[in-house]
Parts: sequence; structure tokens; C-alpha cells
Amino acid sequence: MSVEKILFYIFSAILLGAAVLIVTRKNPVHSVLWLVVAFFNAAILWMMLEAEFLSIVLVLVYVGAVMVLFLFVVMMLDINITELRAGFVRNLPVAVLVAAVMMAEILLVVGSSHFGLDKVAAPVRHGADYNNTAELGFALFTDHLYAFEIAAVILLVGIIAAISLTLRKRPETKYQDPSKQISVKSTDRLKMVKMDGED
Amino acid sequence: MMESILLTIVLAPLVGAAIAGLLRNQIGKAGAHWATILGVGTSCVLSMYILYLHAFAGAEVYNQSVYTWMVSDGLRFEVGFLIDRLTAMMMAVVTFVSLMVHIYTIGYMHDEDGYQRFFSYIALFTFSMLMLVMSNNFLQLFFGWEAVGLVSYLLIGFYFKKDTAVFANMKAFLVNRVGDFGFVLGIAAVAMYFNTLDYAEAFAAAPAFADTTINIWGDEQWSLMTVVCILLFIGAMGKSAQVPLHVWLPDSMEGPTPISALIHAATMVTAGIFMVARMSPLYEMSETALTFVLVIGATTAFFMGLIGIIQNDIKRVVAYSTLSQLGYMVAALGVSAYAAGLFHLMTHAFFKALLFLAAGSVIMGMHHDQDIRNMGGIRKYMPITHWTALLGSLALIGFPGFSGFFSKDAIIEAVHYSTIDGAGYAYVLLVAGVFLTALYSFRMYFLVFHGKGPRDEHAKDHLHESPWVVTLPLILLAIPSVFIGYFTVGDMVFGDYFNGILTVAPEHNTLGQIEFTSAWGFVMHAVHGVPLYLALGGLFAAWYVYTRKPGIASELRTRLDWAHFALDQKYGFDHFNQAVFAGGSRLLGKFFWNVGDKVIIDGIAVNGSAHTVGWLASVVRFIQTGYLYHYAFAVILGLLGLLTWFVVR
Amino acid sequence: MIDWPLLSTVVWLPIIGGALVLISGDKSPNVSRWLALLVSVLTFAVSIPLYTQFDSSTAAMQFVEKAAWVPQFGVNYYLGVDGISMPLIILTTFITILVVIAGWEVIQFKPSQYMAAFLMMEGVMVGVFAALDAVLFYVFWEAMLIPMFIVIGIWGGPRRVYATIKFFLYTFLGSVFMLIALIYMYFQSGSMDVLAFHDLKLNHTEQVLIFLAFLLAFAVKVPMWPVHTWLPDAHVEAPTGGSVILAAIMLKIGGYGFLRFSMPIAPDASHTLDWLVIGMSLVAVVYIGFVALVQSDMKKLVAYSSIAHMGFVTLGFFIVFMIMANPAATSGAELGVQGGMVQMVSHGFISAAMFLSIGVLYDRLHSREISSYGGVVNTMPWFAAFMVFFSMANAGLPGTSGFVGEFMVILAAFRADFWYAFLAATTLIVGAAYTLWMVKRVIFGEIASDAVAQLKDINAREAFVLTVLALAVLILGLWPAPLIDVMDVSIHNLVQHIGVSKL
Amino acid sequence: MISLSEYLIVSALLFSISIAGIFLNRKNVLLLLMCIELMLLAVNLNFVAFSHYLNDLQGQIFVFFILTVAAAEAAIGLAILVVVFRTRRTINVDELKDLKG
Repeated sequence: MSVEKILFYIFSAILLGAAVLIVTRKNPVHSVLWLVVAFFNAAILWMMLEAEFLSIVLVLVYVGAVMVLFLFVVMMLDINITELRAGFVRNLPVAVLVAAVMMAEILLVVGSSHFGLDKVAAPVRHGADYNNTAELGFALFTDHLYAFEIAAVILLVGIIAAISLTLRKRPETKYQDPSKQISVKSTDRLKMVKMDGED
Repeated sequence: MMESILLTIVLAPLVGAAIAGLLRNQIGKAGAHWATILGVGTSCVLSMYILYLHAFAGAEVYNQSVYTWMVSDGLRFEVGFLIDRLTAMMMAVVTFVSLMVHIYTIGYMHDEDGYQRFFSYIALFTFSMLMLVMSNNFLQLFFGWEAVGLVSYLLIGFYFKKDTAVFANMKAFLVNRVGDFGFVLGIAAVAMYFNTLDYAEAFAAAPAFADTTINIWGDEQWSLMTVVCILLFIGAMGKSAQVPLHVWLPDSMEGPTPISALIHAATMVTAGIFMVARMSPLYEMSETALTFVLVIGATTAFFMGLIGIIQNDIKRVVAYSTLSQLGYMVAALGVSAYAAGLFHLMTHAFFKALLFLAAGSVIMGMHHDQDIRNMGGIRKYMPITHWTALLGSLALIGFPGFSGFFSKDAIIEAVHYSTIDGAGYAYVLLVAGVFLTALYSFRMYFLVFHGKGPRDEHAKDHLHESPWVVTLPLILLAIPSVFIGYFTVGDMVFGDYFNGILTVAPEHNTLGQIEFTSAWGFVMHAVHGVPLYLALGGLFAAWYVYTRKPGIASELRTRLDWAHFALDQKYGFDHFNQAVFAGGSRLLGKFFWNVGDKVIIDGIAVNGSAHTVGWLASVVRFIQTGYLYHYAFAVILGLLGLLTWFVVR
Repeated sequence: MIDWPLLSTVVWLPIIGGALVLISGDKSPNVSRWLALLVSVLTFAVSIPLYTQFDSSTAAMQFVEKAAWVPQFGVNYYLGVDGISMPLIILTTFITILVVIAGWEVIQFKPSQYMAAFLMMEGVMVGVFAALDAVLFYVFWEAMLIPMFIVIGIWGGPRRVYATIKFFLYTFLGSVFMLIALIYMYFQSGSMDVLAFHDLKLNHTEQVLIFLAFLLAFAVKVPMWPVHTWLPDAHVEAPTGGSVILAAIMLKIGGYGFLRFSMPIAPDASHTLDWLVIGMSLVAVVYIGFVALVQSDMKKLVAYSSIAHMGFVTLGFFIVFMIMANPAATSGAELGVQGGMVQMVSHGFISAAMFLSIGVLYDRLHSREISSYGGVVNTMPWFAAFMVFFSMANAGLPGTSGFVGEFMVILAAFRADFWYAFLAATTLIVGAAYTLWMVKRVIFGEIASDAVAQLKDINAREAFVLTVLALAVLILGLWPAPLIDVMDVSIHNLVQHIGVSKL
Repeated sequence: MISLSEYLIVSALLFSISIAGIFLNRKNVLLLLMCIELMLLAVNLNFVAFSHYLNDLQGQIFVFFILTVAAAEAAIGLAILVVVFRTRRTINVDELKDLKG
């Protein structure tokens, strides 16, 4: 058993254990944190698969941004956890059954009889001069430029949609209006009132 | 030259009708009657000229088309004229009676609304009838056939405010349509087998099909000629009011009297007889058809005459008499005595028009009271009407020497000599019919003109002879009613007037077997026959019962209550038609509409499919719970299913 | 002058004119009315040369215009007429004028849109008749529904929504199947040329399926029993002009479709299934006749009578195969087809006149119930004269155009089978019965109510419309030869074509 | 050497766990979203593994786009969640049934 394999099993076990914990924790904050763990481990697995760029991206974008977003939301929202946990035990048999059947069937397909080393040989490791990022970039900006642009637009749409959905005006909040402040004139500030004198 | 004369004959009444109808407000009453009388008068004079050319000057048969209506698939549809002696005779009769009626109408319709409209209609009728008789092909015949039906419809419904009139005109049109239904099929058969609609060509082609049989129902083979002839005759049955399509004619008396005289006695109703005679080359080829014609004719002649006895409406008496006389004509056709039938057509046109017009004159005198029980003694007040009516009645019953005598006797003799099936039956009925004719005619005559004065004393004050426009046509019609038979019977029935026009197979030549030396001889011969004594007997019976012993009539009625009931109900034809055909059609229509259209097609098929979609949607709606995880489960289960399928496969 | 795109003009002039009318707006209704009249008269005038310059000695398409439209799929802007479509085009342009005049003062609600809808419909309908490219045909075919949908939906009666949806879905159902058939033939022939479809070899199964697809489309349009129930509803709810166009032109498109598509494209299937169409036609003639008898609504009655009359059209078309198969009949196959064509044109005039007559009454009393009337002749004598005349034409009186087609079809039907002619001829009785019974109850009798007593006789505008139609009915009835001559060669060619098996 | 099937099995287990998670936490939208992220991760793992073993960069490109879309999806999903919570004061799926037909 090579070191590589040992590492693979360790990280896979952590990944799966984290996944189990994600779905079983009572507190969503814990779930999110375990999700972070899962993503980290997945990133390591990808690293082992020589997908260095994606691995980094997963950590940076997912752990760094998306998971933090999750964490914010979970902590911001005042969630009644017990209410949401209702039926957890009742659903457990069904969940396990469906998952087991699903797993069994997938395993039938992806088991070593179809995708073992004898069927799909492990590729030769790339040399030190291999640059995954450069290769990916080359492919993205040549063959997949169009899709890349569309992905960019989707992200833009996502940003705008998220902002516009959550943006709200609070009537009690006072805002400044700089343009009005600048364009104000003296006559607007001062008003001469004529009053009759008191006798 | 000839063509323009013929066109003038046809179109002059049409122009008159158009002027009177379209410009009725501009030209006024006088303008209307002058326009139409001028038109019809022109036709009449020219028709007489044509008659002269053909009867005396020996003119050639004229057979040419005016224009081609259309040509379709080699079949020519044309409008054209066939002028021979038969046509010339019909033209003369039609235009003459029409002219008389036009003149008469000036007096009769004097105070009525729709004066111009009436003149327009009768002139239009003259046009249509001329188109019918002058046609040289089946298409134009059918055009004329339907056109006279249309005018008849309009004229029966002339008093459109009267419900009975409006009902009667619809009935007349529809019953005629039943006849036309057969007629059109007959024309279709002619067009199919002879591949022409032209008379001459069709007659020339016909012998080749003498033995052709066609298959109509099951395996039964029908002689083509029999089918064609019976189909055509069904048309004649409608137009000439033969049993069982006679029901419209008595009701048509709802129209003004002048048109009863013109259309429903003298001309239009004889179109069927004219048509059959015209088609004699076809009819001679089918003895079955001739028997059919004979039986229908004889049945009509007797049983309709029977109803005439108990009618109390003066016009209906004459109407039933017309039915009966039409039966005689048709019976003559049945025994191939076409000439006798046409001859009776001609004499009947004169004396029946005369009788109707006389009846109209009486009705005017009685201020539109038509019940003969209310009349009586009118001869003192209306002498000219009385005398002309008497002459007309004598002609009708076949009093020796009068025109009706020659024609009717010739028919009875011909039936007597006939050997085709049904001739015996027909002979008995026709001879008995002579007695009936005399009985109902003189019942009416005595009740109207003799006896004590009108029941209503007040009526006496205004009873007076009609104006000259009314009496002049009566007199002019009385002359031929009396004399025309004597002068023409020799040529028309027994002579060669119709040579080359009417075809009679040698074995059917019944007229040829009658001994005929001269008209006078014919009269003398009648003295030895039964019909004369039956006629006189009928006359006497009428005189005795209705002037001497009025009690007998009511006595008889109570004794023979069932017979009176049957006659009063006209053998139930009307009730039957009303219940079965009219009611049945409505029932069927309601059934088709409510069950077929509304329930099955719209309810089940159309809205049903819409409802099914709605129902399905409402079922599917339950699945749409709105819970996110249900959708998620559905997706997962679907994925599972697909995966299972993938693995198991 | 020969190169002038005459057909395109007839198609697009009313559409553009309709757009102009639409733009003119409702601020001054008279402007849009006169503009609409001008456009319709102009269109009619432009369509006249189609008749005068028509060469009736050839069956080939004339006034052909062809330009690439979607060349990738072999779709062309391809117009042309022969003796079958030309009379129908002129009928369309003619009737539209009358509809514009008939809607003159009657339509007060958005008159410019009303007129525009009819003008555009005219152009599209002409397009249907003139299109020789399947896609073009289909586009026009469906486009035609839109203005009619709007006309019934906006200016219609109280149940207009139900009627429009029924009308739309019914027609749509049929045309979808037609589209499938057209696409299938495109893949078989590689072009969308209708004339190429005529010569396309198809095996029997293909023909039967294509035939049934077309049958569904055209039978709904005609409409044939049992897919007819949309018509009475649509007629009852439609405004007078809508009814007129619907009865006079739109129904003809179904009949035209049989001649242009079903029969020449699938002759063997037409032959195999002719019993079906003949059966449906005869049911239409008899069954629908009885249904018409018991209607209490005048428009419904005339609508049902339209169905019965259109039964004659389809009967005349499909009787051809039986005649050719009957050894006793030597000729006469064309008689039926020509009879059907004449019946279509004639029915265009007569049904238009009947609906306009009913419209005249409806405008005054706002009722279509027969029982609301009675004794109309007393107050409206001129109108009564027209009504009786048109009723007689509807009942097929010789001398009117209604007779010509029926007579020809009966003559032809006799050549196929005695009983076909027998059943067809029952219309002489039943047709007369329902029409005259209506006339009796509406026109004749004593004045039935105060409302009837208040009626005013027709004005000059109505009299003009009815007179024009009466003349058309009379002329066609007294001298149908010009019409027959125009279509003779085309129909001869068609009958020759369908007589030859494609197998 | 690690075989392709081992990666795929890990991915399958991850996927099945997230499915079980969806069943278990069916009332909590937040957890549902997380489970979906986990599923996407499993799918991505598959892509990357195949990409490596088949020596084809296309798989990674695919993952790249999936990540992009997943990020956008997570952002919008959370935004919607926030809005829902703001209006209803709950994220209980049982109460979010406006889609009911």
C-alpha cells in the first residue's frame, strides 16, 4: 500500500465522515463548518488528481466565499432549530433505504469491474514543467471562450439578482442625498418672514 | 324571325311583370294592369298566330336552342324552344286563359291591396308556364316547372296576413317539392343513360335502352324505362295533384279566385299531363309505368270526386272537381290515349276556368262569403254569371255536344278498350265518376243559383251582376267551353293533329279502336252508352235532392255517418301527413339536434374532451402539493428509476 | 402589364390598406369607412383582370409569381391561380366590398378596427387561394383565423368567448394534422411546392394517412358532419359581416383544399376512402337538413343550411371515383366536381345574402329568434321581397344560382348510385321545408308584435347590397356558362390526374 | 495505485449521503441547499477523476463551469432564502407551499 493510497483513504474517510456530520448535525452552524471540512478534503483529493487549479479555486471560491456566505446567512437568520428538526428520526429509515439503494446501484455501475485499474489504467504523472493552470486557461480562452463569457454573464446576473433580491429600503432610515446637498442655494436655506409688529 | 316571335311571346309577360312589380308605386293600378295585359295580350295574339301556322298552315316543327346555359363534361344544358302542334295548342290555351284572367282580375281585385303585385305575379306566371310548355329540353322544363311552383306559392300566399293562406302556400310548395324530388331523379336518369337533356335526342336514344335493366334494391332488376317513367310521373303527380300528392290543391284555394282559375285549374296543374304526353315515346316503352299512371289517375278521378260532394265552400267544390278531372286526364295517359288526355286538358282549361271565374263572380256578389249553404237564388241577381256557370257545368259533366262530353267520353271509351293491367279497375271508377261529376256539379249549381234567396237577407241588397270586365271573360270562356269540343275532336283526338308528336305503340292504340265517323256521330253513339245516363242521372239526383227534397241529403248523412266522416276528413291524408311527415320530421330534427349535435357531438366529443383535460388537470393538481421536498423526492425517485433501468438492462 | 404581380397586389393591397385603415383610427369613423370602401373596391378592380385575362384553355397555373423565401428549406413565395382558385378569389374580393358596406353604420364600436380586420382577412384569404407553396399556404391558412377570431371575439354576441375558442380550437386541431402531412411530403419530395406534391409517388399507406390528415383539416373547415358544431355557434355569435365572410368564403377554403390537396396528392386513398366522405356528405345533407328544421334561431338555421349545402360540395367532389368505377356511367365524372365548384360560388352569394338579410332584421330588433318576428312583410315589403327571393335561392329554385350546383351534383350522384342521388335529392324537400317555414314565420302573417309594427323598410345602403347579391344570384342561375367555362379545363385536368393511380 | 473506481465510489457515497441528507432535513431549506452543494461536489469529483484518468482536460473545464454556476446558484438561493425569511419569519419548507396547484 503506497503512501498515496493511504492518503487517499484518509482524506476520503474524512470527506465522507464530514458529509455524514453535515446532514446529521442539529445546529446548522456546525453543518456549515463541517461542509468547509468536506470541501477542504475534496480539494485535497482533486490535488491528488492533478487538478491543482480547480483545487485552489474550490478552496478560495467555495470555502472562502460561498461557505462564508452560508455561515453569514445561518448566523443572521434567527432559525428555530427544533421545529426544523422535527421528523428527523421518522425519516431516517426512508432516507437510509433510498440512499442505500442508490448507492448500491451506482456501485454496480462504477465498481472495479468496470472502472478498475485493469480497465482504466492510471495515467502517467505529468512532469514538473506541467502547468495545469496554463493548460486550463489555454482551453478556456480558445475552445470555450463563448461558454466562458456566458459563465461570466451568469455570475454577473447572479450578483445583481442577489443584491436586488435582498436590497430593501427602510423607511425609518435617513439617507443623505449628496446631489441635493451640493445644488442647494442660499435662498433655500433662509426664508424671510414678514410679521406684524406687536403693539 | 321565328325566334324573335317566340322570344316575344315568352318575354312580353315577363316585361309586363317586371314593370308592374318593380315600378308599382310609379305606375299605379291602371299602369299595372295595362302593362301586364299588354304583355300577355301580345303573347296571346302571337300564340294564336303560331297555332294558326302549325294547325292550318302546316308549319315545320321548330326546335332550336336560344342559348347554351352551360356545357359540362359533354352534357349540354341549353335553353331552347320546341314548337310543334302540341306546344302551339298549349301556348294558345295558356295565353288565352291568362288573358281572360287578367281582364277578369281588374274587376275582381278592384278594391284589394297589392293590386300591382297581383298583376305582376300572374304575368310572371304566364312567362313561367310558357317557358315550361315551349321548352325543348328537360332542364328548361324543370325551370318552368319550379317557376310556376314559385308563382303558385306566391299567389296562394297572396293574402299573407291570413294564417291559413300562408300555411297553404308552404304546403303547396313542399308537396310539389316531393314531386320534384322524383322528377329530378327522373331527369338524372335520363341524363345518365341518354347522355342528353334534349327531348329529341333523348327520344331518339331511348329505344336502345328498351331492355336495359338497372339494380336499385337488392337483386331486383328494374326496367330502366319503368324507373325513368315512374320517377318523372312522380313529378307530374305533384304538379297535377294526383293521389297521394293531391293534398295541396284544395288548400290552394286560399289564393284569390282568378289564380285558382288560371293556375289551379286551367294551366299549371295540367303541366303534369302535358309533360307525360310530351314524354310519350318514353312511356310507351314501359307498360308497368302506364299501369301505374292509369291506376293513380283513376283513383284520383273517383275518390276526389267523392269528396267534392260534401264540400260546402264553393271554391273547394270546384277544386275537388278539378282534382277529379285531372284524374281523368292522367287515366287517359295511362291507356296511351294521350290525345284524349290533352284534348280533355284543353276543354277542361276553358270550362274549369269559366267555372272558377263564375264562382269568383258569385263570391264578389256575396262579399267574399264562400259557403254555398248561404247562397241560393242567385240566378235572379246575376244572370250572366248564372248562364255561363250553367254552360260550364254542362260542359263539365259531359252533356252531349258540349266540349267536355267529347273529351271525357273519348277517355272512357279508350279505357274501355285498353288491355293493360288495371284497365278494368280504372274503367269502373271512371264511369262511376261520371255520375259523381254530375252530382257535385249540379249540387253546387242548384244550391247557388236556385232555391230560395240567400240565407242572409242583408246580402240581397248588394247582390248584383258583376262589372263587364268580369262578365266579358266569362262569356269569352263560355264560347269555347261549349263549342270547341265539337269542332276539334275529330282532328285532335281521332285525326292526325298530333301525328309525329305523340308516340303510341300499336298494341296500346286504344283511341284507334274507337269508332269515329264525325263529331255528330260521336254524340249519337253516346246514346247507347252508360256514361250519358249516369251523367243525366247525377244531374237529376242533384236536382231532386237539393231543390225538391232537401231532407234527403241530411238523412243520408246521418245514415252514412262513417262515409261522411271519411270524406269530411278527406280520407285522413292531411292528418296523416301532418302527423307523420311534418311531425315526424320535426321530431327527427329535434332528435338529431338534441341528441346527435348537442349531446353526442358537442357534449361528449367536443366539450367532453375539454372536460377530460380539465378532469385530468384536477387530478394532477393533487400531485402539485407545493412542497419543495416533494418535488425533490420526485426527482430522486425518477433518478433512481432511471438508474435501475440502466443497471437492470 | 403581363409582368405586373397581379396576385401579389390582390393579396397585399387589402392587407396594407387594412393597416392604413387601422392607423386612421376611430376619431373620424367616416374617414376609415370610406378608406376601407376605397381599398375594397380597388382590390376588386385589381382582381377583375384575373378573370378577363384568364386563359381558360389551359390547366396550367397562371399569373405565376415565384421568389425564394426560405431557400434553405425549399420554401418559395409562390403564387398562381387556375380555374379552380380564380373564381373563389373574385368571390372573395366581391363579397368583401359588400361586407364593408353592410357594416357601415351598424358598427359603432371601433369601426376602423372592424374594417381593418375584414380587409386584412380578405388579403389573407386570397393568399390561401393563390398560394402554391405549402408553407405559404399554411401561413395564410392560419393567419386567416386571427382576424376572424378578433371579429367574433370583439364584435360578437354574448357567448362570443365560447364561440371563438371553439372555432379556433376546432380549426386548429385539423390544421395541425395538415401541417404534419405537409412536412412529411416535404421530406419525401424535397420541396414545398404543392404542384410537386401532386406528382409525388406515395404508397397506399402514406396516401391514406396523408388523406386523413387533410380530411381532418378540410372537413372541419367545410364543415362536414360530425365536426360541424363550431359553425352554428360561431355564426350565432359573429357580427353580420363575420357571418358573411365565414359562410361565403371561409367554408370554401375547405372545399378548395380537397381539390387542391387531398384529391390530387392522394388519389388512391381518396378512391379507397371515398365512401367515408360521401357518407359524411350525405349525412350532412339529410341529418343537418332535419336539424335545421327545428332551429328557433334564424342564424343557426341558416348556419345549419350552410352545412347541408356544403355537403353537396363534398359529395360532388368525391362522387367522381364512384362514377369512374361505375360501368353503366359513360361520362359525367367532371359534372360532380364542377357542380361542387358552382355550389361553392353560389353558396357564397346566397349564404352571404341570407346572413345579410338576417343582419338587417337584427339591426332593427336585436333578436335572432324567429318567434320575435312575424308579419314583417307588412312593414318591410321590399325587404320581404328580397328575403323570399334569397330563401328560394337557398331552397335551390331553378333560375337562381342555388339550383345549378345542386342539380349538377344530383345528376352526377345518380351516375354513381341511385341511392346517393335519392338522398341528395331529399334536400329539395327538406331544404325547402326549413327555409320556407322560417319565411312563413318571419315574413308572413299578421304583424306579430309592436316591435315589428315599428320596423322601417330597408334603406338605400341595405337595398344596394341586397340588390347586388340578388343580381349575382340571378345571373349565375340563368347563365352559369361563363363560370363553368373558366374552370372547365382545370377540372378536366384534375379529373384526369386523379383517375391515374399513383401506386 | 488508486483506481478510477475508487474515486467514483467515494463520489457515489458522497452523493448517496447527500440524498439521505435531503430526506433527513427536508424541512430546512438551508440544509437542503448545503446538500445540493455536496451533491455538486460529488459530481465534480467524478468529472475531475474522469478527466485525470482519461487524460482529457474537458472534464476540468466542465467542473469550472459547474463551480461558476453553483456559486451563482448558491448566492441567489441564499438571497431568496433571506427574502423568504424576512417576509415569513421562517424557513420551514412545510410552510412554503404557494406552488400548490
